[in-house]
Amino acid sequence: MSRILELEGVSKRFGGLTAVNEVSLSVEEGQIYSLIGPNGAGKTTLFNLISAVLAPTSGRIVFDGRDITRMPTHALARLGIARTFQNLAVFKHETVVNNLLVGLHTHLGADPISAAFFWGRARREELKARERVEEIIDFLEIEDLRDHVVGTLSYGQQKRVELGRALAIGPRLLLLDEMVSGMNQEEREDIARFILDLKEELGMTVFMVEHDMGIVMDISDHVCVVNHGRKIADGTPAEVAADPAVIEAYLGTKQAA
Amino acid sequence: MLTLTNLQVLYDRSIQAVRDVSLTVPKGKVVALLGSNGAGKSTILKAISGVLGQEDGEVIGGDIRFEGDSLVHAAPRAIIERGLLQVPEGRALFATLTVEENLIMGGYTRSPAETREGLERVYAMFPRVKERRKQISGYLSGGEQQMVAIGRALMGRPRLLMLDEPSLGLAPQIVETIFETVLALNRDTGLTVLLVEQNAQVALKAASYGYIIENGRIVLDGPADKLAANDDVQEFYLGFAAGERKSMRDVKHYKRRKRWLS
Amino acid sequence: MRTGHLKTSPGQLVALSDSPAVWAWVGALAVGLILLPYLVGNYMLTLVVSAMAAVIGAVALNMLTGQTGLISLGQSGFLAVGAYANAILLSDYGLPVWLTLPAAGLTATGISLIVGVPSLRLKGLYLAITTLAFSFIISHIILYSEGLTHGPNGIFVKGARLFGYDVQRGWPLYYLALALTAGTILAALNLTRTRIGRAWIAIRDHDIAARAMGIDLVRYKLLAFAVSSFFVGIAGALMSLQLRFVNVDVFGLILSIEALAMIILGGMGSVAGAVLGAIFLSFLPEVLRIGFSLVTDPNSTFYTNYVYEIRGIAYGLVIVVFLRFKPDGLVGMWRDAKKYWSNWPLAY
Amino acid sequence: MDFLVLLIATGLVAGATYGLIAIGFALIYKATGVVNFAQGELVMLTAYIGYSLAGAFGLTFIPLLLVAVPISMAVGLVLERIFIRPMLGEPPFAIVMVTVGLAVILRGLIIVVWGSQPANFDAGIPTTVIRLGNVPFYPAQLIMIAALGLVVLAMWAFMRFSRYGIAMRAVAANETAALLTGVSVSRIHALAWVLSSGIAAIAGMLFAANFKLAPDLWFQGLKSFPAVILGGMDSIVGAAVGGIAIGLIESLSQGYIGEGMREIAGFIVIILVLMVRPYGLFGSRDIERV
Amino acid sequence: ADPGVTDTTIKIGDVNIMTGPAAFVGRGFSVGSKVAAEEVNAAGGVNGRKIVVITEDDGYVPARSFQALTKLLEVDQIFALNGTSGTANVLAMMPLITEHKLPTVVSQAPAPVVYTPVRPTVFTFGATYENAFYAQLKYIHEKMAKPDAVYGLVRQDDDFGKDIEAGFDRAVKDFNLKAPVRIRFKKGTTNFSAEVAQMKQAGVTVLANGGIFAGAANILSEARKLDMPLIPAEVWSEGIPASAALLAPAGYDYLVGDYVSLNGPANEKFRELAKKYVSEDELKNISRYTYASYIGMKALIEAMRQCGKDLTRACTVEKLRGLKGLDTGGLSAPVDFTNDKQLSGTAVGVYQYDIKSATFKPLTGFVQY
Ligand SMILES: Nc1ncnc2c1ncn2[C@@H]1O[C@H](COP(=O)(O)OP(=O)(O)OP(=O)(O)O)[C@@H](O)[C@H]1O
Ligand SMILES: Nc1ncnc2c1ncn2[C@@H]1O[C@H](COP(=O)(O)OP(=O)(O)OP(=O)(O)O)[C@@H](O)[C@H]1O
Ligand SMILES: CC(C)C[C@H](N)C(=O)O
Ligand SMILES: [Mg+2]
Ligand SMILES: [Mg+2]
Repeated sequence: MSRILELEGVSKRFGGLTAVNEVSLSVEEGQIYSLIGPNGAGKTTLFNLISAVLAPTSGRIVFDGRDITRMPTHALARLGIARTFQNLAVFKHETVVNNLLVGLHTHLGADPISAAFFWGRARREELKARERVEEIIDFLEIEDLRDHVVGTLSYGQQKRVELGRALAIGPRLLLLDEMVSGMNQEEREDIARFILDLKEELGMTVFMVEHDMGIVMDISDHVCVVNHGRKIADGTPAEVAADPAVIEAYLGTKQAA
Repeated sequence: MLTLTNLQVLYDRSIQAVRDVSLTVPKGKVVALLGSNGAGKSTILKAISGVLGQEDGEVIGGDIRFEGDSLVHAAPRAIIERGLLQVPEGRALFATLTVEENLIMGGYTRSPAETREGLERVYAMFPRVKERRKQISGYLSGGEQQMVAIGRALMGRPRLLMLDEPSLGLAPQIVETIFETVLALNRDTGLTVLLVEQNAQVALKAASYGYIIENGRIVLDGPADKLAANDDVQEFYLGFAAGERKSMRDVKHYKRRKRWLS
Repeated sequence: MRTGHLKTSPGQLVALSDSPAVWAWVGALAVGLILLPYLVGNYMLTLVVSAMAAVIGAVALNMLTGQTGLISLGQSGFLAVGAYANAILLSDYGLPVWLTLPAAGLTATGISLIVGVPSLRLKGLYLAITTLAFSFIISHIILYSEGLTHGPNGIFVKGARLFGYDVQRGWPLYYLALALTAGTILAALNLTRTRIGRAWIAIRDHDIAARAMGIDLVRYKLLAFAVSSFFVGIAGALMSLQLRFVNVDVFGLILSIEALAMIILGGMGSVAGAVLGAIFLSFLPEVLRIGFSLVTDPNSTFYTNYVYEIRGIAYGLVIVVFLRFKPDGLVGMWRDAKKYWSNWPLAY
Repeated sequence: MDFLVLLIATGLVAGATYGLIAIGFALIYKATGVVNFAQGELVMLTAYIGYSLAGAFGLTFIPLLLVAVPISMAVGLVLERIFIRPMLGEPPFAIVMVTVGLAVILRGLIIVVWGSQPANFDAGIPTTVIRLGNVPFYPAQLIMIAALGLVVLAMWAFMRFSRYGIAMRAVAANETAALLTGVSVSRIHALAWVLSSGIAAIAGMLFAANFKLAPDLWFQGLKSFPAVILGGMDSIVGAAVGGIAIGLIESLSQGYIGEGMREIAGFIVIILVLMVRPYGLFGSRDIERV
Repeated sequence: ADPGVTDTTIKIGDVNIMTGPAAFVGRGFSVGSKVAAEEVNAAGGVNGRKIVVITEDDGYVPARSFQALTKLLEVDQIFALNGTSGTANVLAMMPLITEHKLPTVVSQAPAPVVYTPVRPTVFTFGATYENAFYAQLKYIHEKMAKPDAVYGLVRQDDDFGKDIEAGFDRAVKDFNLKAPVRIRFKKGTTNFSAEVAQMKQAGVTVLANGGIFAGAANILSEARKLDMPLIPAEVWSEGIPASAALLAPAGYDYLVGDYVSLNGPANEKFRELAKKYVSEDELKNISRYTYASYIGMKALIEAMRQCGKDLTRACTVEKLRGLKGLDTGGLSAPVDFTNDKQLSGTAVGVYQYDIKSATFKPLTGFVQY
């Protein structure tokens, strides 16, 4: 196994607040890697740094041996980094199908002129894209929502669409920010199974932020814990769950994992 | 205290999100409303608060009665003044306002003294929020925002509090705090609660009665402990198979959704 | 319940419409449009050509504002650029019209790349006002570059011939306009169903998510400006062909506002909406004129003193009342009708 | 007398006009998140109303204000009721378009009622020239500057000390959430329109006193756009500062560059400023957080 | 017969500014056409045919002028056109006029761009702004100004302003005037304080004021504030009563040059005539623009009359071309299109506004400059 993602001393400051403080970590290819920590610990910010939505104040981010610290966000999709967002970032006024098609953006390449005529390449690749989207729709069991405008879907339905859109990118590294929040147990189990499949069948690396300890402890290969922007623990689920610092900062004593 | 009878809600004059829902929230009780994504839970809460119009939705049938009066045509302000408050799904903070301003807005219908007092209470409940009170709320982390949203509703001194997935995005400890607080309020001040939750475990523990909704219809209801003992509920909402919790790693097949209907 | 047509091949998934009824109507419309010069008088034809220029402009603005979410109040500036480019190349340089038309589009495109730069940083109204500022600056430059644009004197546009026909009047102009309009609408529809159109919409709905999907904001925003202004430039050129005279006064701010009104009344973001909105607003004054002439006596004092102004007021009122009942625009009306029929006879 | 001082003095006067009109824009924007394209028309309408009142009762300035401002506020309320309130909860651009329609209606209406001929309207202010040091002013010009100062102060205090200040911003930030905290959104909208109309009346009458009353007065609304944008759409103080800045820039660029630069300079400056500060000098930026 | 002519009627088109802030100009103009038409109709019409005037509004927008004229030509089938809105508007209509060989009299915007090059069917009545300003400056230079007077110009940055500047330049050159400042402003400017400050700075004592209506008034108002001793020469738009009321508070006895009479027995007579045909409301609209269009219509009527029963556009144009010595009852110099520019009425009278009596006093008769 090789390291697919490495963070070296990454920090992010917002004015007086250091949301991410000298975090170093490394994710192995094909791992399910979980990041946990109290609210406001800096998890989402870390995701934002990795996906270049924000620029780190200091530190280095390496993806697959390549320094991506200063790369523009849109270049990362091409490298195979996809993510979902904690607070829903769907394209509200578009249908489910079109949302998923946007995910395929990097796989398409028609120029404006052939697109305007919808000839040749443009037509061919659109056809292919549509078929791919149908596969994803099947996969996520959202056939009946296919032509719904995403903004009118319920919270949980929108989360699925987001996941589908990230998958459409065909990523090597999938960043999931609180994917299962807002889902019931049955749906969580679906997602868990689904993540395992991604890993087992496609060899995808999944890096997830979660507050649902059930899923974290059950399926992660590795868990990293942050608090106040600092990494406080790192290890297998069992190790982390037993770490007194983690229990103190996050899990609480009552948490029966 | 709150009774819904045969409620029907239509969005955009074409999508029927709530088909036929009747439920009762007795005074001083905690009632849970469970159901999968898109079942219509949030829609019901919006209908009660009278804000469906914002999304082109309307109540096309049935009735909502609060202490005997119909709320179907009441203005949101009137509903809120009667003490029916809601923590909406997805936080819905005033993103451009600071945390404290958000909380102050929560006390809009209250006197300045009550607002001051409310602030103290909320800050006591969520130290994290107090730390961040001068911050523009839109920049808070998801969980921090959720705390503010709950705090904001409490500022309005609810008599009936409707929580739409309060645990969403919160760390386990905070979830505990919130439920403890709500239950304490329920105990001490007789606060009535209508709770929409995905975290069925916590919800059914807190509630005395529960409803399960699928596809806009109530498919199962009963006292919380009875519900928790129901096999289907155990399997699909609590994650127990045949009485004991199984690891998600062992879930082999994910296309096995059980529907009570259709 | 009818939820759509059974799709048996992937080709149907990407088709513009899968309904035979739609195609039948489009066919009928096409026939009607082709026969139009035989059916109506010259005045009607003039109005239709003006409306077509408006349609092109609105469809183009819709790409920028409706789809990409970049609000522009600079439409009149780009129209002026297109019209002037066409006029200068045609009248002063004697180039053939099949060259000057695309050249007009490209000139507008070129300028749009400068105007588009602020869009990389600005949002919403701030951008709208910046584009407004550019349109003022453009008209200032036109007025002061006498050597090129003849300054305040304006330019008479003449000598546009295609296949031996004078395409500045009558049916040749009409067919030219028809071809340009149909081409623009098709191009807009096609762009919408490819990654370019989707990228624009993604930027509008959520630019951070769009970036995360691999969409280069700089490129696609500028592309939106470029493509949109290309067509706006063509619309300006068409206006100049029809009017046969250009001058800065022709391209007042009102055109920018009307263009926005068209896409909003039609239904933001929808190509069909832009088309319907443009047609609606282009013919509204004429409808009001006829309406008022039926109910008032043209020799009365009321008429000479008030009727014109009241017609203007009525124009405003129609817009307001329309939005009051159809805030989603004409396209919303269309959608409702469709919904109604597809659900019929069930209520929902 | 110093040319520069003169330019600055006249720039201040022009700027105060822009500032006052811009505050009207900013108020409505702040509370409703919608630019009111009929703001210029509102200024014009209220100026004409003042004109008729002054003509009918022969009022001097202060009594005129006391009568015209409340009446204008009432007019603002009526307009809001008829045109804006029915649009509650609709998409913002539809509402913006309604204000465009309203603008068209008001423009026509004013000509139907008052005719299209320009008129003199001194708003009951004497026209004797006053000298401050070496610089001559008309009283109406000095009042214009003073009015800007007072209005900014009053609005600032209102926003700061009344709960409506926060409520306005809350409504603009999230209408549904505002409803859920018990705010009557329509009342807040109405309040914004009422205040804005009152300010429009002051701006309109003073403008007319300085620059005549004509049915093209609405154009001043458009001309004040750069001021609002420069200041930041949602900032009252910003609108005032933006107005003054634009007034000075225009005056100085015309004085020293000429060539019709007056009308262009303001626009060039806002393009430059926005490139550095995309939300104007005092505007709050959009929250972008994922 | 040509379009627009029946056994009993002749349709004459009028495209005018009937809406928006400049509507009062168009309204004044429309009254003139109407009075002339009613006058001849009352006397039995033009060879037995009654004149019908059809007015279309263009709101002062050139693209709409084009559409309005198309409508008049295609739907109403007008025979001739009297009433052509502003300069840009005539130009926008010009291709249609030429194409339809439409007899047209332009009396509202008699700019050089209208008659250069000469369009065969277009006849222009009126002096240029160039002449109007030249006339005033000449008068000021010769009769009013001190020898050390300093001349300044403020003008719009379009064709209208250019025209004024031409007159200014010609006067400066001919009389060797001291003229240190020329300032351009944009259409729609209301605040002229910086411009006037520049004038003051340059010590201007004679101002060629290219502002119109409120603009002209605001310029003088600023001048008054700065205590400038000025002799203002104004655009003829300042010769209408409404403008005079605007300019009066500044206290300058300003001049205007115009090709129609502003005050005198001819104007009284016209008013009496108008009373017979138009309403009280419309009487209020009477201004110099009314006289201009009245004269334009008179010329058209005379030409059509000369054609006799067999009325065609070609004949009307022919007769207009030969029109000579048509008396306007003192409202202007006699009409005479027998020149290769097909241009008449270029003689300018200079008037001075007397604030006390609120009247325009003629300083010169109609003189060719
Ligand atoms: N753009 C920003 N500007 C200012 N502060 C920010 C910004 N983004 C995040 N923060 C602050 O940084 C801290 C970390 O936020 P972050 O969203 O990373 O937390 P998190 O670990 O994802 O929390 P949660 O579990 O609640 O989602 C928070 O206190 C937040 O208020
Ligand atoms: N604004 C809207 N317009 C149209 N349809 C809507 C709208 N909001 C919700 N719906 C539809 O109504 C149904 C119920 O939605 P609702 O939000 O009430 O679900 P929910 O039970 O709260 O789900 P979740 O657990 O995912 O939040 C869904 O199918 C959704 O697509
Ligand atoms: C009607 C007038 C205002 C005409 C003006 N002189 C113009 O040339 O446009
Ligand atoms: Mg987070
Ligand atoms: Mg929900």
